[in-house]
Amino acid sequence: MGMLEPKSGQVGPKDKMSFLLRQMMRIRAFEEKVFELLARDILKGASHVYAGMEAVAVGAMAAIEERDYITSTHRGHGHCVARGGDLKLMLAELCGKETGYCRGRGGSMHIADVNAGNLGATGIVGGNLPVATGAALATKMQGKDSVTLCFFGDGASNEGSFHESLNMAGVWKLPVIYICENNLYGMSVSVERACSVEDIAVRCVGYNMDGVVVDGQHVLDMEATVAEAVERARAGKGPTLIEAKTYRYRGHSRSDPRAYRTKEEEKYWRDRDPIKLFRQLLEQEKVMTAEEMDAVEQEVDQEMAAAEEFALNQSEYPSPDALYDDVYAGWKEGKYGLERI
Amino acid sequence: MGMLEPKSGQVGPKDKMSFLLRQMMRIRAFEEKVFELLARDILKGASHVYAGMEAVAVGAMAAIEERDYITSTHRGHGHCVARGGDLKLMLAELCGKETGYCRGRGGSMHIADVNAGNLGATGIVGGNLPVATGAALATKMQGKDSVTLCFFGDGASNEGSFHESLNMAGVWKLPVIYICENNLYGMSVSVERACSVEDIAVRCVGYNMDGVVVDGQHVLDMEATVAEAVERARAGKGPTLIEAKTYRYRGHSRSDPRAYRTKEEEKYWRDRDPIKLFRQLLEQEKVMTAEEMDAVEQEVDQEMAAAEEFALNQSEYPSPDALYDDVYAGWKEGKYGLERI
Amino acid sequence: MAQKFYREAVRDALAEEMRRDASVFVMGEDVAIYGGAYSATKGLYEEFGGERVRDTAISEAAIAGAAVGAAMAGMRPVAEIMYFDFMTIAMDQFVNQGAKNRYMFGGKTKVPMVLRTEGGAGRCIAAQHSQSLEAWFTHVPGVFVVMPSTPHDAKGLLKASIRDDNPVLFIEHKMLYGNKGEVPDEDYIVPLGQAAIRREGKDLTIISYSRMALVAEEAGKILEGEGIDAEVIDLRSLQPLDMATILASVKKTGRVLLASEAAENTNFVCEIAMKINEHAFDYLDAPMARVCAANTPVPMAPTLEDACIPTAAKIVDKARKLVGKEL
Amino acid sequence: MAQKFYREAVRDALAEEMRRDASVFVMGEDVAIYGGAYSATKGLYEEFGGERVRDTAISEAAIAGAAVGAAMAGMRPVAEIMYFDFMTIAMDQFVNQGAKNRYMFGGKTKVPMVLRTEGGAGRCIAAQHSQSLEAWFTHVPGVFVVMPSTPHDAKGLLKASIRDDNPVLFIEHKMLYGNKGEVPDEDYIVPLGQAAIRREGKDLTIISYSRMALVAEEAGKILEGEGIDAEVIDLRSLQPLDMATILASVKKTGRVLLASEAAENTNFVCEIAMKINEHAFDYLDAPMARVCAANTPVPMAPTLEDACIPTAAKIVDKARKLVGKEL
Ligand SMILES: Cc1ncc(C[n+]2csc(CCOP(=O)(O)OP(=O)(O)O)c2C)c(N)n1
Ligand SMILES: Cc1ncc(C[n+]2csc(CCOP(=O)(O)OP(=O)(O)O)c2C)c(N)n1
Ligand SMILES: [Mg+2]
Ligand SMILES: [Mg+2]
Repeated sequence: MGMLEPKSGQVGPKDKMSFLLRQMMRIRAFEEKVFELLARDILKGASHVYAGMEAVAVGAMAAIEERDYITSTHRGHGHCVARGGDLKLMLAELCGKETGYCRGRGGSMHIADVNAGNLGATGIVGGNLPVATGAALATKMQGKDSVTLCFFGDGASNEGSFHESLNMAGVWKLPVIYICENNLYGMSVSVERACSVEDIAVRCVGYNMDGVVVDGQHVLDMEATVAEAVERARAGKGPTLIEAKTYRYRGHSRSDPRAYRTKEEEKYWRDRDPIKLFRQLLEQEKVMTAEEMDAVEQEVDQEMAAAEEFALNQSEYPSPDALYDDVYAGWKEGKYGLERI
Repeated sequence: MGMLEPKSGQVGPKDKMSFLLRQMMRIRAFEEKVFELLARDILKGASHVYAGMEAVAVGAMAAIEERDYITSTHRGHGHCVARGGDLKLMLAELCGKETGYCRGRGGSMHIADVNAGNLGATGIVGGNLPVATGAALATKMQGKDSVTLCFFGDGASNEGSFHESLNMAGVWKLPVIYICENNLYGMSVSVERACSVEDIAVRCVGYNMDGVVVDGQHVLDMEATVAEAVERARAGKGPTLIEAKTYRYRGHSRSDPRAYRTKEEEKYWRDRDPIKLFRQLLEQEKVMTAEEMDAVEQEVDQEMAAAEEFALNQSEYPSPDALYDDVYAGWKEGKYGLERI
Repeated sequence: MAQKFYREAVRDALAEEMRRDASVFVMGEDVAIYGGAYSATKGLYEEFGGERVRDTAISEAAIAGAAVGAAMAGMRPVAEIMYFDFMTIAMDQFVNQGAKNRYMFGGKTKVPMVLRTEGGAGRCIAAQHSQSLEAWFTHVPGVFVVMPSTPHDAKGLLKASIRDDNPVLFIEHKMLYGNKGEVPDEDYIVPLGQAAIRREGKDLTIISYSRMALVAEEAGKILEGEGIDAEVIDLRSLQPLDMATILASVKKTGRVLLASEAAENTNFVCEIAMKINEHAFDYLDAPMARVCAANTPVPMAPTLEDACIPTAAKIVDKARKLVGKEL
Repeated sequence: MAQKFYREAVRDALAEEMRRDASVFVMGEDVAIYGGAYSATKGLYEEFGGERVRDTAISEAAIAGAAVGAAMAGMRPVAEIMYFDFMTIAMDQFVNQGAKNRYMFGGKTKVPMVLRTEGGAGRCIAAQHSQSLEAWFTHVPGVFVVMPSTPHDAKGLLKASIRDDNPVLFIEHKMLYGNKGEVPDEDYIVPLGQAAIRREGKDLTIISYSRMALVAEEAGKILEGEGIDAEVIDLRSLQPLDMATILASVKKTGRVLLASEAAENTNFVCEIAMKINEHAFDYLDAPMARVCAANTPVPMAPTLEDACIPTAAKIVDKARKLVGKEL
């Protein structure tokens, strides 16, 4: 147990490569639209956009199956798309519409698709590490060979919930893969100033589990590295802590001037854009032509336009009368308090 | 930064050696008396006794000065004695008498002597790790060269507060020494079954700080190892995580049958009794004779007898009228609620 | 019907539900080999083994959060938080994730979990091991709060809680584990949200729960000797709350005395008083009175702990004033 | 007197106290370079530097606990918990250590610290970023709870909180930071435990705090137009609580309406109602009424968030019923 080398992934069949590219493009298109709607104040609330980090979610998700679970974060749109999310239902949710994934109750920070194995986003940094650990415990006790992917940020790795969860998973050898999306910053505080270690993955040593640092901008390396951890987990060999080095292009919120980082740093990462890198690879390996990839992008743009039309113009806000729906399962609000349904 | 070798301590001047022996004997005498009073149901409440672990507190305390702070645990009698506690005031506190260190408000789990730099025991496992970290932050900001010793157990090292505290101290290079008293068990759960690592000190790697495992049964090694960490801390080189391997002789509570451990294991540790080991060393190194050491023990027994007389027979319970004292500083309970004093 | 200890009733409820339903399991600190700090899980490890009776590390946040995740993934965890006071460490997981996930996710998930804990004073173990914090949780939409006072109710309510599809905070009382009482031999539940009238009376209504409900009953007997006829209600579950029973009694007696072992300020009984004021104001013949713990941390010294916590004598005294029959 | 934003008032209070007293310092998530999630610490880092204005990791338990330890060691920390909802992670440190250490240690220490946080709904940021949890803390002996509604009070109360020797939970409101108001130029404090009468009236007393106090004032104006003369009280601090002002008003009007943005069940206003019932029952001409947030997690959708949270219209409506003048 200890630090492992990341795996480097090889290009595979065209249809799969094209799918990975499409998924990254779908996230990018969604997030750029979200950012635009936020700027135009059409979107209410807070949205944390995933643009720049697409390869992490798409690569990781490519390594798991339908029967597996994921838990997400406040920056959860990318996870939801990569897990098979429908852009229509997602944008509707961000708009707080009844047609959204959570009927407009959750919004951006609580987007979930439990039936698809996405146990949901949380607005609490580090809030889902114990939840993911419990989901992995459940599948283990149920005798399934499912795994749970637990996404969280570099900042979350300083919460007590990180420590308690990894210790529990380490002791019980649970089939959970902790994927730390290290995008170098919390909100404004850099890893350097908030975190006592440079590579969060080294913390694996404290839990007797394997750890690995992977370049989060390379979707195929991401997939290969997660796949290896998934294999270990399914084989009963326990959890892994994977740290993906990545970057978020946008400020933390619409009002964030990004005073805590430099233009140079931003340029360095833009030059390592995960979509650009993947396009170069596919072209160079002659898997897809530029035209073919542009065509995918156009289809994605159309899908996004349709999603916008659906969420903004074809969807209604929830009725105020539905306020008390689903606070409890099997109970409803009555004259003096709760009553059985 | 990483794992260091423990220091081995050499015998020193007779008066100092005699003092260390006396301190360990005082703790032992106190704890044996406490256990007896618990068994006879004269002591109310819960008391967690330190017998078997004396060298840890006495050795550590020998490495610090008056200007330094300590934080203690639910098993805090040993820390209090070693920090210079008066057995009279301690036993009176355990009995809930007005003459006790905390006027009987705290009892065993909250014994404190703030004026002597003992920031107190806590009943919350892991509860004082952030507090100690804050005390170290304070002295650093005040420009003092004080250090803070933070005692906690192996079980506490699995609480989130451990992680958050060590990360904070690591980032800010605080003058705090985290001393994990690994006595192999939480309440009934062994380190093996609760903790993902065998040596808790290896967790230092996750906080970019030094860590060291020391034999907690050897008071001089304990002192030397802590002294080295204190030196680093005073020099601004930051925190250290020290793990002292030790053992508690008694069950966790008066009713604990100790079904979770073997008689052999208990014997193994009784054979490595810290007082016995130190007596052997002092005799062999011709620092003190058996007679001299017996004499110390007799003085301690007399001191303990006087403390018992004081706590049980010469001390009163607090008056019920004092119930509201000291809930707030500068405010008292009035007709409709709080009023300024 | 057999006589059982409160702690046995809890244990039997767990054992029976674990036999009934393979998705029910137990986890917590020292719940397996040790059988629980108050022996409420004794024997489960021997019967069900370490897979379904899990000793955990001392990690309250992970215990509560893992229960949330396991529940969302199809299990019915019964997790133990050894002392109510330690819920402070599990708050985010229980309150922000467990209580809200169903609602935030538009009703597309449920979180069928029970957090068992144990509260109350009486053992001289001071401020961090004697708290009664139920008022925090009745203030959190999405969770249930259950506080049994008898072995019968402990078993019946725990079984009901395990079968319910919502997160339940099940709060036992450290001074009740050694109490004995009648417990039916056959399978039964006590439905959530049904108060029990412990004694009928016409002069005043004493409303309480958990150990204080027993103290209130004791007070009722003393009052009877003085010719004061008190009706004593044991809420049993604070959320859902049985207002129908409360209002019927208040409309009969016109006088209300509320008793709780939690600190007075913002005590849960204030919610009951507010509701009585809203729904039965015209029936009140006197101001509602309360007997709660003092607004202090719970002190260790026996003299102070007694002064801090409600007793039968304090309830009797308030009751006399309430009916205008001071001695 | 200058017009200042609420957020500036908070910032100025911090800056002035830091200049006055070298033991005062600020720490929290994104409080330094970023100036705080709601810009309430903007400029402090530039003036005082990184030693006294400390960005921390995302570690709420360590933030609150380090403040406790630093306070016991002679400093006066002002720590920030970015959202009230995240206090769930700091509960043990604040409630079990910070609130109790002085009492448990027999008065031999004090814990002069302020935890600043920010609560309330209104931004469509859903159930984990919109809570009002003050009722949890008024239930905890040993801490103060302060909730200013105006820039004037935000500054004066924060300065008073920093100078007080007890742990203070200072709760700002996310929807108030952009409000402007008169703030004296000279040094001043608003003493803890003094309510403000925002408007005098004789028909009913509306009691509220934080943003709802402003909404209540607005309701008062609307009611005036209908010939209903409401007295509006802004509590400003919930603990210590100014019962004298409340009782005087209730004895005058005989009618009480309580407004809070927190969930209704076990809301802090129930404590006020209980106290009024205890001390002014005979002056009440009608049942006390309350307007609180619904007993649901706060939903994200604007239509639902509006339905969940009290508004001037809802207060006006209740007030009409209370005085028996329904339209
Ligand atoms: C418990 C908690 N503390 C603080 C916040 C406020 N907050 C929201 S996102 C964020 C930064 C999180 O950083 P990281 O975990 O690295 O995720 P990233 O945003 O970089 O993806 C913070 C501090 C929160 N939502 N929850
Ligand atoms: C937060 C918390 N959880 C659980 C407990 C109950 N408890 C008291 S002592 C103890 C064992 C602590 O083990 P360790 O930290 O190794 O200290 P030791 O008792 O071995 O000295 C437990 C679980 C507690 N007091 N606080
Ligand atoms: Mg980050
Ligand atoms: Mg131990």
